[in-house]
Amino acid sequence: MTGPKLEQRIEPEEELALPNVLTTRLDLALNWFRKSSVWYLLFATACCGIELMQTGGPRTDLDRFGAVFRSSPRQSDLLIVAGTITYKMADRVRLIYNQMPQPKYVIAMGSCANCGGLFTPSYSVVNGVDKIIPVDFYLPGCPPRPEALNEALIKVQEKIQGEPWFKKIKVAR
Amino acid sequence: MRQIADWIILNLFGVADAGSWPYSWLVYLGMMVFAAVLAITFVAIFAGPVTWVERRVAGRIMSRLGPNRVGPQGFLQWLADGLKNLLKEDLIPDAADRPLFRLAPHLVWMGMFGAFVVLPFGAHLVAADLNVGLLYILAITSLVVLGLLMAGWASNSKWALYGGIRSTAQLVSYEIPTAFSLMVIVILAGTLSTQEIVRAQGGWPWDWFVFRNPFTFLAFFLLMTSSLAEGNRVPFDLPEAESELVAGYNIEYSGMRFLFFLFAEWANLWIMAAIGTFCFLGGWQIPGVSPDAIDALLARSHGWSWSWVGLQALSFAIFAIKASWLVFVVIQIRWTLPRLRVDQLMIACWKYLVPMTLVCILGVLAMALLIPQGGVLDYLIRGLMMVVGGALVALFLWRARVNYMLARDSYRKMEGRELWFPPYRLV
Amino acid sequence: MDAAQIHARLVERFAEAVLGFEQELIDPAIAVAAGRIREIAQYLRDDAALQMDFLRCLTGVDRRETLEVVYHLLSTVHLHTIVLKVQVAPDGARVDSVWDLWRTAEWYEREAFDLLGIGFTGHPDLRRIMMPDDWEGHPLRKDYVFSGEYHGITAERSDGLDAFGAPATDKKAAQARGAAAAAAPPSAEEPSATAATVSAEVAETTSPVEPPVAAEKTPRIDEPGESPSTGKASRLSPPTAFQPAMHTAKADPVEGYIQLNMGPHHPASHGVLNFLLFTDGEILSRVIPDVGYLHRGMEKLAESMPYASTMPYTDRIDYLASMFGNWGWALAAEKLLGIEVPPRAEFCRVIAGELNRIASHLIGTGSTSLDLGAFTPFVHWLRERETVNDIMEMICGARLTYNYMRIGGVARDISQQVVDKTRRWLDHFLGIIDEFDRLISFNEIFVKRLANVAVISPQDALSWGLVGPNLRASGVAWDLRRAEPYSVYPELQFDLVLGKGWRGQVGDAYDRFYCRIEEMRQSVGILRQAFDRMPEGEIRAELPRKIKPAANEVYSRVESARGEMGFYVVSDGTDKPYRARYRTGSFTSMSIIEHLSPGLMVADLVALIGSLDVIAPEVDR
Amino acid sequence: MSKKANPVVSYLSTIWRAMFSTFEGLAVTFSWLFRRPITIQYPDRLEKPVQEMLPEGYRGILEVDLGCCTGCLLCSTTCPIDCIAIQVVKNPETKKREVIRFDIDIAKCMYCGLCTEACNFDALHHTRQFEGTNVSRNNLVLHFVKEPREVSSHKKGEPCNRRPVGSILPEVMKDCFDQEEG
Repeated sequence: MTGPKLEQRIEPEEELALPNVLTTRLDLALNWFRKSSVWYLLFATACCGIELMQTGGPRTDLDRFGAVFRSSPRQSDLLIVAGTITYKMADRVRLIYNQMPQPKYVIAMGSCANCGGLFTPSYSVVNGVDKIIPVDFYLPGCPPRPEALNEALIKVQEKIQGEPWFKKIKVAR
Repeated sequence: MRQIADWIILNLFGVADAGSWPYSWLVYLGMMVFAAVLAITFVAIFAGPVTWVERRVAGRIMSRLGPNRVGPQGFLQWLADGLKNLLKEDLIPDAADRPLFRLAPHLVWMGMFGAFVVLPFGAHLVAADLNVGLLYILAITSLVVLGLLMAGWASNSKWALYGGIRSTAQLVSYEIPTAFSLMVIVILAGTLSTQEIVRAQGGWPWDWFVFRNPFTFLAFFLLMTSSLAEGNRVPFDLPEAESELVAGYNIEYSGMRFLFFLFAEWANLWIMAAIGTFCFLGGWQIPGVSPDAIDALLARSHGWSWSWVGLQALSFAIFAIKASWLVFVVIQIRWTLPRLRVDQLMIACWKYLVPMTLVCILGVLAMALLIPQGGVLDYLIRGLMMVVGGALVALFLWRARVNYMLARDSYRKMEGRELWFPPYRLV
Repeated sequence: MDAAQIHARLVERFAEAVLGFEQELIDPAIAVAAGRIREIAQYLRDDAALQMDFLRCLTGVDRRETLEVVYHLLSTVHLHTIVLKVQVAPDGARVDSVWDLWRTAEWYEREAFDLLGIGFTGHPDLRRIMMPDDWEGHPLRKDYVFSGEYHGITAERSDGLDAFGAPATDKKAAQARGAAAAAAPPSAEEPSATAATVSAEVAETTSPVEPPVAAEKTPRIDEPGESPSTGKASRLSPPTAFQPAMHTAKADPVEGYIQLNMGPHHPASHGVLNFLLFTDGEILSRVIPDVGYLHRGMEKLAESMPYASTMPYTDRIDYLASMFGNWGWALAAEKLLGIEVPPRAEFCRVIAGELNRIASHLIGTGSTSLDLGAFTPFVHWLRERETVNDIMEMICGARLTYNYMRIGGVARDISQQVVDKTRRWLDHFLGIIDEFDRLISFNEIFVKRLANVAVISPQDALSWGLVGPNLRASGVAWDLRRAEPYSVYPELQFDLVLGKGWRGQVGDAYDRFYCRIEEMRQSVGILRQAFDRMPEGEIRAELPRKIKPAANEVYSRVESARGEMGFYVVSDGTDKPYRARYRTGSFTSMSIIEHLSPGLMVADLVALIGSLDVIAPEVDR
Repeated sequence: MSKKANPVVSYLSTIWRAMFSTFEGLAVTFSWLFRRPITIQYPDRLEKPVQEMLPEGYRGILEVDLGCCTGCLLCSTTCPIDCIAIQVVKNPETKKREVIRFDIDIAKCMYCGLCTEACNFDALHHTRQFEGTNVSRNNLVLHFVKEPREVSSHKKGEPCNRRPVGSILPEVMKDCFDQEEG
């Protein structure tokens, strides 16, 4: 299992040397490339999965932003939890998350992934995917429109753009 | 290369006899590394933009746009994908066979990359004009089989193993129709050297091997089909069948190593197109300029001259256009056809392609014996084949137009605007 | 033959085994002795005059004192139905299994065992189907209380609204622990004893006079937000090396076969379905479907809600064809209440339903081609679906989860603008279907992949309870729009699309695929007729102020895109259903996969799943 | 294929069908290169925002005009999942009913529209707004009441001078989304 190892790498960053102008510039450039190639995992559990497909489809076309889907978690950067997560499924979601290489991002798409949504009172539904894996962005909607998901992707890109990349390499390696 | 190294040794270190100088191997090594870096960059530049082209073309085929945000019209998309994958975490599953897991992408890459050595890009633009060029291509690309199987095995995932096994069965089988359809060319050209094959043809279409006779015409399509299978392209992409094996042999690969597989795939696209071009479509041959004239130009000017450079560039451009066209066709096939099943794949190879290529060989032999080269009958057949080829293209464009016209009016009524939106209009 | 006659025949033959006849129910039921059910079932199936060849639904009902198994039987030959009921004591009692009479019963009985704890004697494989193997209790029992924790994941959710302590949400907080659903709620307003389980932090802030400004400073227990990749993932349970629970406990390795886990996350699994494959190289020797990864407990939720509130939930039973969930539920409630729907509303329903059928078949056929490796046809269908979604948005305001129908009518009228837009689109769409055929349906590779693959005989199809296009592809002319007409379908002209063996045998995967294409063409015709005939008038019937049907039972069914979608609703005279049961097409088509798969190849399995158009939430509900 | 076909004929016809159907398929995909893509270039390269392209009745994020709200709690009780929380208290000084809390959890809401149908006073509406991505789930609870305000007293059916649908939401969302994260 790759789980424990990976989690260790999410240790908080320590403040390292003073921010260097060069590294900041490089960060900007690298992050610009990184954010332009966010590959998302084809992970559709329920209703939102259909809207996820439609988002990758012709009308919204996430490919414009360089975001394409991958089937293998090893090759994806973004986990879009599209739909209800049941207790039976919960372990698998965590496994999939752990299989993704760093840096990775998670969007909780739709009410079910946010907090259980309309299935909150149900006996078999996990009340929010953030009980299992860390979530970067919460996306309201049941299901959210493709454009809303597109907006979430842009938010993820903004987040990537703001990340100090070089510092992280120093800590992680 | 050797000459340049010797030249460096002579001028930089003042050693005339490189062979006896003890440090000359260092210079040689440096030169090799330099050449390798140069070549990898070259291949990357070949392979990279194709991914962008493919995604744009695929986008338009699917009524969407494709990447258009990263750089001008999204052209830097391939760079972004590459850099991002370089920066990803280096992840090797615990259960994987680590040395093999690391080695596999390099083998795949080497197999693809090695083939570039003998590709004749221009009149004198070939890294090494081996006299066994075709054989070398067939041999070196076999490394890919090894790499894929290794990747499948080392990942220690059953899906990857399935992908590896499938690719082995597939690549080993399809070597045969590929080799057989290349045999047709070898028979006609009488050589295995890639440059010689190009020189055996001519600049004008009637001198190309593809229009030489019906059997070469058929062999061209057979070669393209079987090299689709060699390159794991749809409809033969079983080793990485998305919907069956998730991602096939590369399911456990991430980041940098996955990038190697990706690039190998795209580089292979070029190799596929290049083989088709130099074997059947006249390669870099410039219409109206005989290769001997270019040679003579080089010999006359004792080195290089501007007219020689111009001709080189022209020959390269001709080669690139032809190859790009093939690449485009392959891309379009990729986004049109579904995937074969594994038994159908084998049936297609052994029951259809292999017999047909054998027929082609026999037919070409018979034609070579019966019809004298350069005779009236020969040119009549060439003309006929060109008419057939042209008719096919015309029919294709007509069918495409029919499809367009069928949708045009109802679209205008529905959306209130014109359906016409040619691919050169960028958004 | 009507129910009374069937009852008479049964009494004549089995005498004391027939315990009663509930004729006053909307669907009359015959109560029979638990020990004799197999015998009676066999008689019903085999008797030439009865020929109950189709088990529509097998339901377990917790009657508090007893457990009840309800069999909805149908004869596709004689077009008559009957309901059988068997009562057993809640503890340890068992019913004879009827799985070998109707093979579909195998999964239904597993479900009843899982969710209600009813044992079935003679069942070949009685184990949990929906819930994880290590789940405690049987959720659909009336006295079931969820422990609130599974594998370290708690059900409590203290951020969001609950953290601010709305009085109205106390009830919900309790429900989240499954306690409120346990017994019949004594009174909804009272905070009740469950408030004791509310955690201290929340309880502190639930004082209703506290202004919202102060409430904002409430310490929130479950802090989301910190980025996982750069920040601290403190709120997560420590990531110990965990072993994900593999819920296919029965799967002992078979010597000489490779065991493969396909799903629940797999591109071809259409949501979260899991298959355990035993393969000999590429050839499958056995496939064990493992479902329940999307079991959301909808039937239990329906028991805790008023009839009208369940409507949006029915959207999510089959999200690709949510209109039919709405429709079936509305029909059930209308039958219970005895309401007539105004004619315009009926036409609105038909229009919305047929549009939805097209939208659903677009995904169904498109994903088949995607599963076979052709991406473009799928995306082209997505494009057409966008237009349907636009129209749906104009009709009901949502793209996917429509919640369009109401008890006694529809939520909104269909405007002329929608009609015009839809007409224009339909003209366009017919051409696109032909283009799709040229692109993929007639493609030789595609045909070769589907033709003669996984042939389902008509007998098998009926025995496994296949419905809809899957059944019709096998050559059985069974369409509820014709066979048991409802709404205004009798007025509309359309052809039943039956499998003809277009490219191979009748009932192969290609027939199932092409049946759907043809049905889209039929739907286009239905839509055009419906637009022509749509009358003016009301769109909603007058309803009683409080929807409180008298104690009764009804089995309403509509022809959804995936076939018969049945709603078996038991009303006990309150404003909430006593038991709601959803019978869906995908559940049964999923169960036949194990039977069909031996001898297929891995790639064929993908084609089979695609051609059956299985959709996960409909299987799991 | 019940009757036994001549193997040679079927061999050749397979080749023919494979070639022909591939040709036809390629012609279809090629023609698409010349057709207009339907992509809408959200978010920036648009003629008008996507919100304005949506039909009037689109069920987006909920919005309440407190000027029209009578504090009847019908919406909150109709909601199947209780994602609306309202508190109405009697002000001891003015003896008027005041709404001190009107929260809508848009992260939990299922956008079913039952509450807007239940609202008799034209106060609660779905807007066409759908963008609500946030880093925190708690920020997705929209607080419509900033300070306690008196409930409206208009009767059912009476016109209410409500602000245009969609005009209240942006500021409320801005306030709630700009809260400190987490």
